[in-house]
Amino acid sequence: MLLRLISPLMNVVDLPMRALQRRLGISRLAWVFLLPNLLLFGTFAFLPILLNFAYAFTGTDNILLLDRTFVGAENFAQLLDCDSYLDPNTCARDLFWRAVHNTAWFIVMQVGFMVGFSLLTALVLNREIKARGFFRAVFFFPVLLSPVVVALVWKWVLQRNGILNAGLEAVGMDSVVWLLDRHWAFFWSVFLSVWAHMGFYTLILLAGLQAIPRDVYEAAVMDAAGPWRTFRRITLPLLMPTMLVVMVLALIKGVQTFDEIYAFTGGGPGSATTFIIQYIYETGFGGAPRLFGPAAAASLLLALLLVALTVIQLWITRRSSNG
Amino acid sequence: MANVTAFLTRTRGRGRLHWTDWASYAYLALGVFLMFGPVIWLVVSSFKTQAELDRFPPRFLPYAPETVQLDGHAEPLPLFRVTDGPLAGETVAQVRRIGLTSQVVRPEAPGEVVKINRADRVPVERVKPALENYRTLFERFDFMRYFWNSTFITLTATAITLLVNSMAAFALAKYEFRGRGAVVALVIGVLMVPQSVVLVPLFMVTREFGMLDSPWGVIIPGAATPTGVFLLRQYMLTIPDEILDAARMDKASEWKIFWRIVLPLSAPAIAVLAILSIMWRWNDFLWPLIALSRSENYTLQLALNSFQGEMRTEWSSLLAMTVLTLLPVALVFAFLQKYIATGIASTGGK
Amino acid sequence: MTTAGEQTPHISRRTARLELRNVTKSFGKAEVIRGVDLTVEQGEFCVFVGPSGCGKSTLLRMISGLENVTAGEIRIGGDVVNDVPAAERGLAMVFQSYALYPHMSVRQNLSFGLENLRTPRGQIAETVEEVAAMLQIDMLLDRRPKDLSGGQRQRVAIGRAVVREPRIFLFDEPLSNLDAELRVEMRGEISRLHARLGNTMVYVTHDQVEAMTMADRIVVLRDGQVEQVGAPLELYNSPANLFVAGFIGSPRMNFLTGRVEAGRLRLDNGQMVDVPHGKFSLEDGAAVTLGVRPNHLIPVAETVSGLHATVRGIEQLGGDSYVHAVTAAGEAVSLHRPGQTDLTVGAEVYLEPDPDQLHLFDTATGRALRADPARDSSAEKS
Amino acid sequence: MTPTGYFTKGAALAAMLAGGAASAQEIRFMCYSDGNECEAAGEIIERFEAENDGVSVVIDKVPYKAILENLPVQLAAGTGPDMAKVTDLGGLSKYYLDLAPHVDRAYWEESFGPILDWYRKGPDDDGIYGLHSQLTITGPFINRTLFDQAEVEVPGPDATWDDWAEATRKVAEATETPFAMAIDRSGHRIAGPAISYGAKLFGEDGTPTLVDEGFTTFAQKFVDWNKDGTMAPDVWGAAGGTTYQDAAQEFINGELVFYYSGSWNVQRMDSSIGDAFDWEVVGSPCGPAACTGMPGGAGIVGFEQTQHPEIVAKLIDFLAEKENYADLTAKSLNIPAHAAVAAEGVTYEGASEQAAAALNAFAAQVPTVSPIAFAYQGYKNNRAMFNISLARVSQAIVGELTVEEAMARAKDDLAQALAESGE
Repeated sequence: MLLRLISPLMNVVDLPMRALQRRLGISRLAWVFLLPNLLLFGTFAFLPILLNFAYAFTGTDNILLLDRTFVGAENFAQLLDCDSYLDPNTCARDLFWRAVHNTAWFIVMQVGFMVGFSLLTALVLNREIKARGFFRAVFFFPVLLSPVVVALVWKWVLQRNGILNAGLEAVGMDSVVWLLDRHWAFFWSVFLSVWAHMGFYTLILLAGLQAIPRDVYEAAVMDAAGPWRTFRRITLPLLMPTMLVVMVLALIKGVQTFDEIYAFTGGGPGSATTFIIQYIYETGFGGAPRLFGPAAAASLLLALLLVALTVIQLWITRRSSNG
Repeated sequence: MANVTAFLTRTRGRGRLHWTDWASYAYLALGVFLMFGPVIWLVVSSFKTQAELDRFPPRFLPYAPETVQLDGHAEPLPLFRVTDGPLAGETVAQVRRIGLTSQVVRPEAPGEVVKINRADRVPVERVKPALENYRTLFERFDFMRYFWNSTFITLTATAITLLVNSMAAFALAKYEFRGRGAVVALVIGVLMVPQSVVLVPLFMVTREFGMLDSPWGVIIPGAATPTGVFLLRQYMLTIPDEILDAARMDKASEWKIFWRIVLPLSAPAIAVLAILSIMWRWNDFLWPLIALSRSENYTLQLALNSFQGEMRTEWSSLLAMTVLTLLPVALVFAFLQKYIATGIASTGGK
Repeated sequence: MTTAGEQTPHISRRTARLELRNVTKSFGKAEVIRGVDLTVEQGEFCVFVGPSGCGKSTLLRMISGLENVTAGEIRIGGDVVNDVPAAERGLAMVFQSYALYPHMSVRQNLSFGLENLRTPRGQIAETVEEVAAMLQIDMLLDRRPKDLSGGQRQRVAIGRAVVREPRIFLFDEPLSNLDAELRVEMRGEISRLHARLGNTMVYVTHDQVEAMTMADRIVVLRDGQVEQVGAPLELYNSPANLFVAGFIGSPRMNFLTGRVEAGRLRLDNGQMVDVPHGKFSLEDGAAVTLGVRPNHLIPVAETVSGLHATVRGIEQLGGDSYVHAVTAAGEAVSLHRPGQTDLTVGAEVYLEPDPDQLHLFDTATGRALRADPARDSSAEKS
Repeated sequence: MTPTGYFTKGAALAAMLAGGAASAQEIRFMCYSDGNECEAAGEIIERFEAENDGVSVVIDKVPYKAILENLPVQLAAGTGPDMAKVTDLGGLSKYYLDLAPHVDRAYWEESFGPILDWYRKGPDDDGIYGLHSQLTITGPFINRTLFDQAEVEVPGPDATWDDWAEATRKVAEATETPFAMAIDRSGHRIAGPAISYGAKLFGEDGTPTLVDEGFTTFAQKFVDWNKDGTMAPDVWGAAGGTTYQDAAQEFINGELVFYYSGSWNVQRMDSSIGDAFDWEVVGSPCGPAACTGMPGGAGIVGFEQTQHPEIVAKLIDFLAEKENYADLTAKSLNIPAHAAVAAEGVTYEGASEQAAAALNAFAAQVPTVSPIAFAYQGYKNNRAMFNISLARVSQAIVGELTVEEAMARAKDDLAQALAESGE
């Protein structure tokens, strides 16, 4: 197989690695294994973020750092300048805070629906059904589509002259311009996101369900527990560690949401579906005026949030794998 | 006959289907409809002419007007069925339309022009896929070259991603060393920051490495993925340490343990990452657009988008283009879906 | 398994002496092995036994090189190996979970180690065939571990160790995953293997029956320290302390506390027991524990000197019977009789300990009380 | 073949190889197209290559997104192409190669006159930087058939936006057409109407102000029309940020009476509408101050970073030659920016009479463009101003902000953008 093809190569690598192992000892060898990843990570993920610091504290529209002038924390100050953080209209950078609010709402809705539907689907797939493999694959299929395609598919379905409106008119209802109404647009954004990603979480939850030993259920049957009670008292608690992982993954994914919604609604109507990443992208890259400084400042605030979420996630994973 | 019914309605364990079984199948049927329906609609639509795409309410299959070539007319003429007036019931060819009247001829008598009311005619149509949507795409660029570029980038990047991420995951899963927790948090945390917010500095860094406008500029920056490290590490944690110890007693070096023992044992997780990585790279658009500017280096996604102008969205081309990029994904999916499911099932739970 | 006399041309007999000098292991502040001194002679079958958490597996892993030594010295064949990597110590190990490589066939499992040693291909094949034949797994060579039964996996795991021709075999609770019948069978096989190969073997178990049946010498460990070292019957007959006495022998030795009164023993339940003179050095008033094995308690007709107890439970096995009773002071005693018994639950019994088989321990230190200190084993608390 | 023949051939080959090795002059031209502009230019460029040995021009055809978003970053980082077709004429001016030393200044000034200003860095700059290959002008398309069916008279050339709104509403009502009017979702598109309503956009001293009474008046009217359904709400309402959205689809489907777009759509209307209905191009409606559209378009420029400035200049100059320019405009169905070509009139290739008429109707509007509109098009930060007005007016339309709030925010945004660009 493929393994056989690369094995001579791996054997060649074995020689220097053996020498290193002898010299460093096993526990320090771990760093050698980490090195390639750390190098790539350092250069193409960490360094850009560090450079973003440099952009965040400097002004002018120059892209070359040396040509930029130091402005201190001005960019952060402007981003955080609000009379009330609950009302974007009172903020100096109202669009940033609209994006923050939208993202927060989006995450709450998206994580809720995502976990709910994934769980429901996993429960159904966990039953004794025919062609389980096929159905499992069906729900996973959209995960493989590119964000642009996902957006296009639904735009095409939802457009004024789209098939959904045709269906509504066929049953005697009025057609709706779905993406014109802020609430509908938001709803469809959540829907689209759940549609595109729930397959991934469904499979994780399904694995969690299948890891619950059969005899626990048999014991519950012997204890005369009804299906609902079995679910509440047996399935849900035993699935909790997996649920937590799914929730945190969905949360992080939610914060990162950009491509598909950008291609879907463009952030509209108005700014109803503009999320943080889109704000940063449009401010710093998407076209004139190109405000590198404020965009970098906003991206650092976001990075802070993501690192915090990751730490929480690791903590939860550790806790659930220990307990 | 009774046997057949019994067979059809049998669940794996006991007797007849319970109502919850019906509910489950109904839910799954809805799922199939929702998950596949829109995509199928998109594919069917990509075979429609622009005029057909604009039609409301839409029809499922692509139709094209029937035309006829008549003497004395250079262009083929569209056929109509007349619904009212003196010619009612006849099939006629329209020569031209002026305002609300339409000038038609009967195919038997191509010289004799008749004027009828525009509202009194319906076009004669038949199912005909508009292959020209695809033909124009292929005429516009060298498909094989971009297909090769995309394939090269996708496969190389996936290979590098697998190697680098699995090495890191191995170190994080199987060694105790000072600073491990910090490395995990930092690596995963920082890599969580999406590429789209660091485009400018990333561009500058890539430029410094001289990798702009080369496939490597697309391959290398995305090779270290948090999802990959995380996924593989979680899976490797489930491999018993005793197996590694046994290999150490068998005089295997750590590197050999990695690639002869741990890598093969992580095959399901590797398969998942491979599939995800192929998808990511194949579908990638934003970064290649920035990193590649010479058209000979373009990926398929870029090439297909290259006729996207400032002012127009042509659904017919856009849909055909989308279907083309979708095709490899669908193929990979069809062949590998089994591995995807088992792979994620065995990695995700932990 | 073939008979011991058969030729095994490709497996050479290598063996070595193993010495531990004040070996210590700490994980952070927790000291799990506290200064172990031990010598395992060439060709000896040495069993480490002790309750779970006593450090026996850690000690084994330190010998193997999979675990570092915090302090002290490990010598194999006279050489200090503290800094020699596991793979180069010339040892082989059989793991509790077998640790077979799940993705390799039995043949690949057996040959992996030899490949790493850069053994020529032909020789690998011959050695593998031979070992497989010896362990009766030759018809399984192309199967994967998941297609094998527990016993077969065990054999493969042993085979993987054998092909390496190690100087010392290390076994880490290898039989704990097998059912009772297989366990008896494998015990015999490992013993025969030892007889045939003659290597030094170190075997870790928590099952004292395995220790008793297989060992040349047993090392009893508790809390990272050696409690006693000796041949199986030596430990059985002359346990050095309460712990060893209680751990070795099944069912467990009965313990009754009391005090020395004028050369006799007054138990806490008020009864007096005679102890043979000269066998123990007794001090008047000393708190002592009387130890007597269940088969050394003999039911007698009502007497004043005997132990008075009420039967609470009876296990009739046909060939043997076990009687569980309670003394007036609430101490549980058990009694092992050959054949079948006619005692019934609730019956009152009088028990006379066999005076030649009494054990006395200092209640405070747990140490055995003996007249002749020379009979004390080497490893006492220092 | 004679020995001499062999010899000459061999020598020529050797010379070619040597020349190729010494001066393999490859020019990269980054091009995007809304139709066939790159292909049309390509044909002319082939002639240039034939005339100039050793020069090869590679056309990198990219999505418009790349020109808009990536090219500026590449130029700033010094990794741009030799030349490109750009739309942010003023914004990229600092990277342009000055063609003046290599071309005939008199010819260029005579042919392109004031349009050359659009490419210049400021009022004091008299360099020649770009060839305006695609002159556009905004203006309305109307569905004549619907007017005829509704028996409503098409408003005359002096009609105001209000007149048009009223007339188109009547048409829509009478013919049950869903929408009366639509304007492309673009900051550039509402600039013309805003100027017609008195927007000055720049202060006395030439500093940009964007928001003033005139601009607010039109914004208010536009928001109201969106709310009462006169304007097709999907266009501005259903998208966000600076997303471009047109309404050509609706117009082609006959669902729209009046579509304010521009000359670039002529080709599409021509090919898509076919004989479904009759359509026309009319003059931009009036406001109290003017009856203007917005000029615009794209041009071909060279960049200072190029290794081959002379060849780049020569190539652009070649494209600007009268016959070539006429050829380009004819093939790509554009309005000529070249005075002599315009004066002669263009015979459009492959266009119907209707399309040619529409193009000429647009061309006729060029002289009536307001000076403010002309200056706005030439201002280097106009992209930022377009985007700001687009985003903020959109928010007012969907009700996130009132018109006053939106205008105030737009002022702030402009101030921030100008501060960053160092003005």
